[in-house]
Amino acid sequence: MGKLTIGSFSSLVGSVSLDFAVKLAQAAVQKGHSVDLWVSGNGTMLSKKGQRAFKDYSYLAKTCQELFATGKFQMTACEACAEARGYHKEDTMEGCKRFSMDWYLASCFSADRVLHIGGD
Amino acid sequence: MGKLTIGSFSSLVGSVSLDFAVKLAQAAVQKGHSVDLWVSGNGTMLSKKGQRAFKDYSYLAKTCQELFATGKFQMTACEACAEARGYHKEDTMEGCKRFSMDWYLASCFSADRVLHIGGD
Amino acid sequence: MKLGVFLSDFKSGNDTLDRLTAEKLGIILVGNGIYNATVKENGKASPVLDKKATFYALTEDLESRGFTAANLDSRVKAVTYGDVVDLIFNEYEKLIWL
Amino acid sequence: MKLGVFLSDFKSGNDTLDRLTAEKLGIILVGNGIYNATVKENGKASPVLDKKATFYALTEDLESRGFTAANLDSRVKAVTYGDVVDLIFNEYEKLIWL
Amino acid sequence: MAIKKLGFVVRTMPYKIEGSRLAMTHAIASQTVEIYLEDGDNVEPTVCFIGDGVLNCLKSQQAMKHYGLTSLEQHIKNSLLLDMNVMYCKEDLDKFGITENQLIMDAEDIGGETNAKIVPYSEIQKVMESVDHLLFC
Amino acid sequence: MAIKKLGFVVRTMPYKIEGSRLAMTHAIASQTVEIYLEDGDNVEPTVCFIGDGVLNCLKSQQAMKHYGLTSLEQHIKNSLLLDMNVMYCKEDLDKFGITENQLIMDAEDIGGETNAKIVPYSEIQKVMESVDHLLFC
Repeated sequence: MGKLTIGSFSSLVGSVSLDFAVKLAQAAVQKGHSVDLWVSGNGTMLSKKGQRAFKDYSYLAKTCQELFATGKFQMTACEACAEARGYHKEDTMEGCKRFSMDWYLASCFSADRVLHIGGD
Repeated sequence: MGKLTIGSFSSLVGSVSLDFAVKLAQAAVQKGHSVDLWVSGNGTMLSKKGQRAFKDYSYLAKTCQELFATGKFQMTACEACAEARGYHKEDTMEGCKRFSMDWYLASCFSADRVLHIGGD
Repeated sequence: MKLGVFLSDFKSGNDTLDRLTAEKLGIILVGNGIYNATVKENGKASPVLDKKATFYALTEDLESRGFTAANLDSRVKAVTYGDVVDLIFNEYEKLIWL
Repeated sequence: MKLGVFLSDFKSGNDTLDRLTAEKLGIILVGNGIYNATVKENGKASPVLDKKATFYALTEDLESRGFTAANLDSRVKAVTYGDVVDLIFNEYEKLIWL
Repeated sequence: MAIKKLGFVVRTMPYKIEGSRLAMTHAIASQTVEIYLEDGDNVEPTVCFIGDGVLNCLKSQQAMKHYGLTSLEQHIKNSLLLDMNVMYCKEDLDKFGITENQLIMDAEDIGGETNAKIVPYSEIQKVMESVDHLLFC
Repeated sequence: MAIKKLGFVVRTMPYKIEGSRLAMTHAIASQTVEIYLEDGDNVEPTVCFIGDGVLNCLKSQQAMKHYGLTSLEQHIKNSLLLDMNVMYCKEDLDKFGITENQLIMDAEDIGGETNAKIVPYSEIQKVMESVDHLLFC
């Protein structure tokens, strides 16, 4: 079993790239791997607590909660990116961490595979 | 003097399109025009209160506040888009309104010019 | 119609632009659109500039990207945000953002 | 190197892809990348498929966009998210997202 | 009393960015705009799909099944149910080899009576000339 | 004791999306990654600019003046100040007709001693082969 680190800079809704990251994480965890998900840039929106489920928008919070419960999944949001967008520590989804960008590099250090989703 | 309605679907930071919308609004107000700015989709991030100013991210909140003070500028965020992203009414920047998408169409109705920034 | 087109990208959006026709057409290069007026690929200027239109480029976006009005293709005129406001209200009736 | 490339777009990203070389190359079409395997422009399949590589397309993204595995170009194999996990860990060492 | 015509022109592919989705939801919002307007005033939206945007118009989109997301197909059907004017550019469909039977042409399954129209680009150009404001997405 | 090499490859234009900016800030964050690692372990980033990405590397970017935004120029200089390995693809510069005097080649004005390198694509291919992980932006 390996460790996959996924880094995403994409926006929460609208860009299905972030849906891809979460669904891939889910599939990897189901197969027994462990996954670190780093959300940076507009991707930090995924870490915002209190997102309402609408059928017209991606709603990934529930899947993230299920993944946290497995103990095989970590999600960390870029602290500066979140603050710039007006999300403070108390706005962070339960189970999600906040660190500076070096956390992502450390996660890459120990990862067997890194999938970096750089685009918007 | 005319009325310009600008609609933006773009993300807060990263996409300079939203910076463009705010700077254009500023220039129009300085020339005596009135401006309605509709932020929808990821653009609703502009309406979030408590954004911190970093040199590495667009910081448009201050300009928006100055524009509100002129009485010639309205900014309205899409209510559903904001809720989906976990911004609730109390998270909205002072001076900014929240309505459903029909508000934008009504603003277009009475506008002399409409600039709709549709891309990401 | 009198149509003002904001071109905010380089390389993309050209297929839409190609087909647009208007009695009076203005193309305002903003954001990464300014590369259409400042950079040549393999020695060739952007095909966008072959369109029958009046061309403008936003000075603020030129300078943010390391260019000045002196780098502009001769068919393109540098404008400020204030000038763009006047173009919007005085020269064009409908606006498109690409 | 053994390189797995996720192509998430249609028409863009091809210039980068063109130049990539690897002893073992896999191209996994995801998101709007699936149009490379399902749509022909002017009767011609996407030039992406001419690349010397093994091609996959994500079933979930195919179906979300109105296609099924039956619509795939014969060079492309439909895969699920679970299959993609196996490709990542068993077939390729480095990954790129375009 | 005035009617203002709004031309939504969708040129982007579905799902990757929100452009086409927001075009549809904003166009559909015209149903309730009267609360902001004087009696007799209204807006009239037309939605045209051109270029890569025609890829939004394919049938059998299963975005709800896979991503829990309303498909663009559902949005187009909803707009037809509301008798909105929906046009697909023929030249662009031809370019992609997309035929009418692959396209969302009606909303009969949800009780709609209006059909989408496949029109040459010249018709879309006429729409662009006739509307008061253009909203490219 | 191990060093893991990370290859950041920037292929997108500056400003419109955050890709190139986040590539630089993440690469620069390697300076502080040791707090998370065992003694002697570290990461070593290389940043390569290819395709449209070379447009990030032009001198005299005035994004701070006009938009209050740190320019990509400043980010590249900061990375040179930290002796990071920064490479520009020669073929792509040639394609755009960009010459060395238009490019950010050093960070002397802020005390840097390392220069950016203009290299053929084949050198960048070698970087891609030698690193442990690739991060395309």
